[in-house]
Amino acid sequence: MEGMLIRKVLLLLLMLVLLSGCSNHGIRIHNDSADASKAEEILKKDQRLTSAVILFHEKDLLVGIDVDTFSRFHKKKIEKEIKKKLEKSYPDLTVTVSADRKMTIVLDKLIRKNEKDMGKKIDQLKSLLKEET
Amino acid sequence: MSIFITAFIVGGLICVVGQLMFDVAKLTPAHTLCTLVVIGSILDGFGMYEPLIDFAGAGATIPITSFGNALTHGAMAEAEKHGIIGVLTGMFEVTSSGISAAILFGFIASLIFKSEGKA
Amino acid sequence: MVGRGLLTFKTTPSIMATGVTVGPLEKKSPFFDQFDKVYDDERCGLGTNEHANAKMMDDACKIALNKLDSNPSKADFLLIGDLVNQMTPSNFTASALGIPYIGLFSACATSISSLITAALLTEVGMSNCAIAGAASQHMSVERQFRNPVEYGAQKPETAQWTVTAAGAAAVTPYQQGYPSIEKATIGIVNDLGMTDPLNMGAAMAPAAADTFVRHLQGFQTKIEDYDCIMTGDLGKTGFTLYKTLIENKGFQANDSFRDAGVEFYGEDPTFLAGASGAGCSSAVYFSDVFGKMMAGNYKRVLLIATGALLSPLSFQQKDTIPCIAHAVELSMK
Amino acid sequence: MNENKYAKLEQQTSPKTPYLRNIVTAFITGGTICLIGQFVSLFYMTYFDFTERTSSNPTVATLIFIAMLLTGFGQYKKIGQFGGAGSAVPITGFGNAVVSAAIEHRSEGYVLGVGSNMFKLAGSVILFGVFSAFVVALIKTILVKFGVISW
Repeated sequence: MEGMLIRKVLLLLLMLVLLSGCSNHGIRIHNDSADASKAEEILKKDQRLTSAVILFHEKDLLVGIDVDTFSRFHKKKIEKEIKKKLEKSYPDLTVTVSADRKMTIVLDKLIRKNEKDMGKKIDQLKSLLKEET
Repeated sequence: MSIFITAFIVGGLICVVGQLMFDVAKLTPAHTLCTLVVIGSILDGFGMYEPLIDFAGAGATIPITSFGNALTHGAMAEAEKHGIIGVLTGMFEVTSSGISAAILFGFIASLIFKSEGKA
Repeated sequence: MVGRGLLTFKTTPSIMATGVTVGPLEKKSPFFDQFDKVYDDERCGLGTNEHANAKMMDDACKIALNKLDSNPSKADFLLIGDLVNQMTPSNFTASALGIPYIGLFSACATSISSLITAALLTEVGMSNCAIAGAASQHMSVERQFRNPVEYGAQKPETAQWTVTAAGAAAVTPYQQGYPSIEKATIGIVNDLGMTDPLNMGAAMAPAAADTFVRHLQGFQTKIEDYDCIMTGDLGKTGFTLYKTLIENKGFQANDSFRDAGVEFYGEDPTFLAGASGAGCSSAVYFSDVFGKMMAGNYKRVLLIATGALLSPLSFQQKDTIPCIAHAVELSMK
Repeated sequence: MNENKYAKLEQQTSPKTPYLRNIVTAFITGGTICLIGQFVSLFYMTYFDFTERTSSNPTVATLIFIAMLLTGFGQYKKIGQFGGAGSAVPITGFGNAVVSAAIEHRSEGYVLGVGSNMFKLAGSVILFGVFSAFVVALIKTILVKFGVISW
């Protein structure tokens, strides 16, 4: 009976691993104020990222990143590194980088809907990210 | 979506540690849970619990170890701002949603449910 | 007197009637059709578990008396006990019945200790009808000795399930055609350092073996003299240990060995090592064993009930579990 | 027969703890509860204003709510018997401890029964959680003060 149970667990784990293979890669960009090519390059160079969303809006540059499984341990460090690089390339813009899922969810939504009150939504998102548990 | 797998595995492994405390160390459930809470608290002292949450999501926030982590984290955040007094004020400031939810739902349950001795 | 704690009853008092009441879960028991009354509700339709415990005992006593065409006002003594705080359920039963009462506590061995006390009162001619019995109610015992009923703690395979049952027997002076109490052995408290309240069988087995050996050696009887040697609620683990212990003393266990705890719920693995509780032994002794004696299947039986004398306080203070076992020998003449 | 001899005999006779089976069931049960937690947390992130960081609070509350229902309907003890630590270690086990004690002691009234017994089982977890948090934060603050480590 024990053997059966263990085999079932292994099968379950295998399925989970296989399922995990199907995640969307690539970089989505929304641009209405500045040149995005530099940002894209910085993000593409980083091997630890699996996907990213870039959004330029007026004086804001928002970047949502998705890091690969084991890099998640250093999520905070990666955020900081990318933020520094982006700030160097875009000195006039306020840069916000986050690996939080909420960031990508909201940015994707904003890009899709292309809403008018984007500025307000962005401010709200920024304050959300500052909250601690 | 690898976060689901890491949540499953890390959460499962923390429970396996608990099971080993039950079976091998012969601890009672209460002793086991207290030990795990203290472990969570110490891990946060070394700054190791937050990365684990980043890695495993709910796999690290759902086990009881995260309770120790949350309390320690709150206390340390205050201490960082206000020094030694902050440890105390931080202790009183942090509340765990787990405790409040348990109190509230526990009371509601006592209003609506009766215990049944069914096997 | 044959030896210390060994009693011989010259007048051989009889058990003329019994009453057994059980809770809803006990419908799973193979003895089910021999129980007198089954409640559909674990709390017998009352507000608290403890009231249910008292109600079951009350009904069991009344059923036993009814079978004698008698009623509580004609009974001389009430000798009962249970496991809840200071035996309050039994005290409430006694208050409702209005029979002169002595509360007895030998944990799960109360079924036999009460029977011995009743037989003694009858032997000296002071009683014409004494009610002996014991009860336990699953939820009231669980919450007191272990955890709240709904708490999801994993129980090991050695754990036992406290039954919801009450058994009562009416003891009268000797009557032809009824099982009579011939001999008894008062137990000595045994403590071999067991501390696990989830393995009570192991704690109680030495007490059972000790009383068994004392009874057989003291009265110079053999295993073959008995049609049935039944222990109370050792459960699967305890029963095996008990048989090993008596084998070490030179006794060979055979088919006549039974254990009420092992048999109470049949083979259902949900109940782990089997049943326990003061109601377990009294329910089986006063239904199955009594019935088999009346039907002539058993001529002579030895009943050994074991009790783990612990309290929630004592095991939290890391004390060991002292245990006792009382034995009574019944025969049909 | 002395105590040591009997302890040995008891260990030989009592059924062995099925270590491997218990570990596997604890892993599955605990993992599944955390997996459900991850789904709940994603739900809060997607449809409400919660980030990964802050979504753990409503997730914990939701899971305790589910634990309350399972406890009330008499199902949690079955999960507990199967999963062992797998159902005790997650926050749902904490919820189960509180809820089961609250339901159990209702017969003694809401103040003396439910109120005073609610944390009969879970209280020690709070005590040691708070105390260890205090000690750890204190040690770290002192070490930082003396410049041994930094925040």
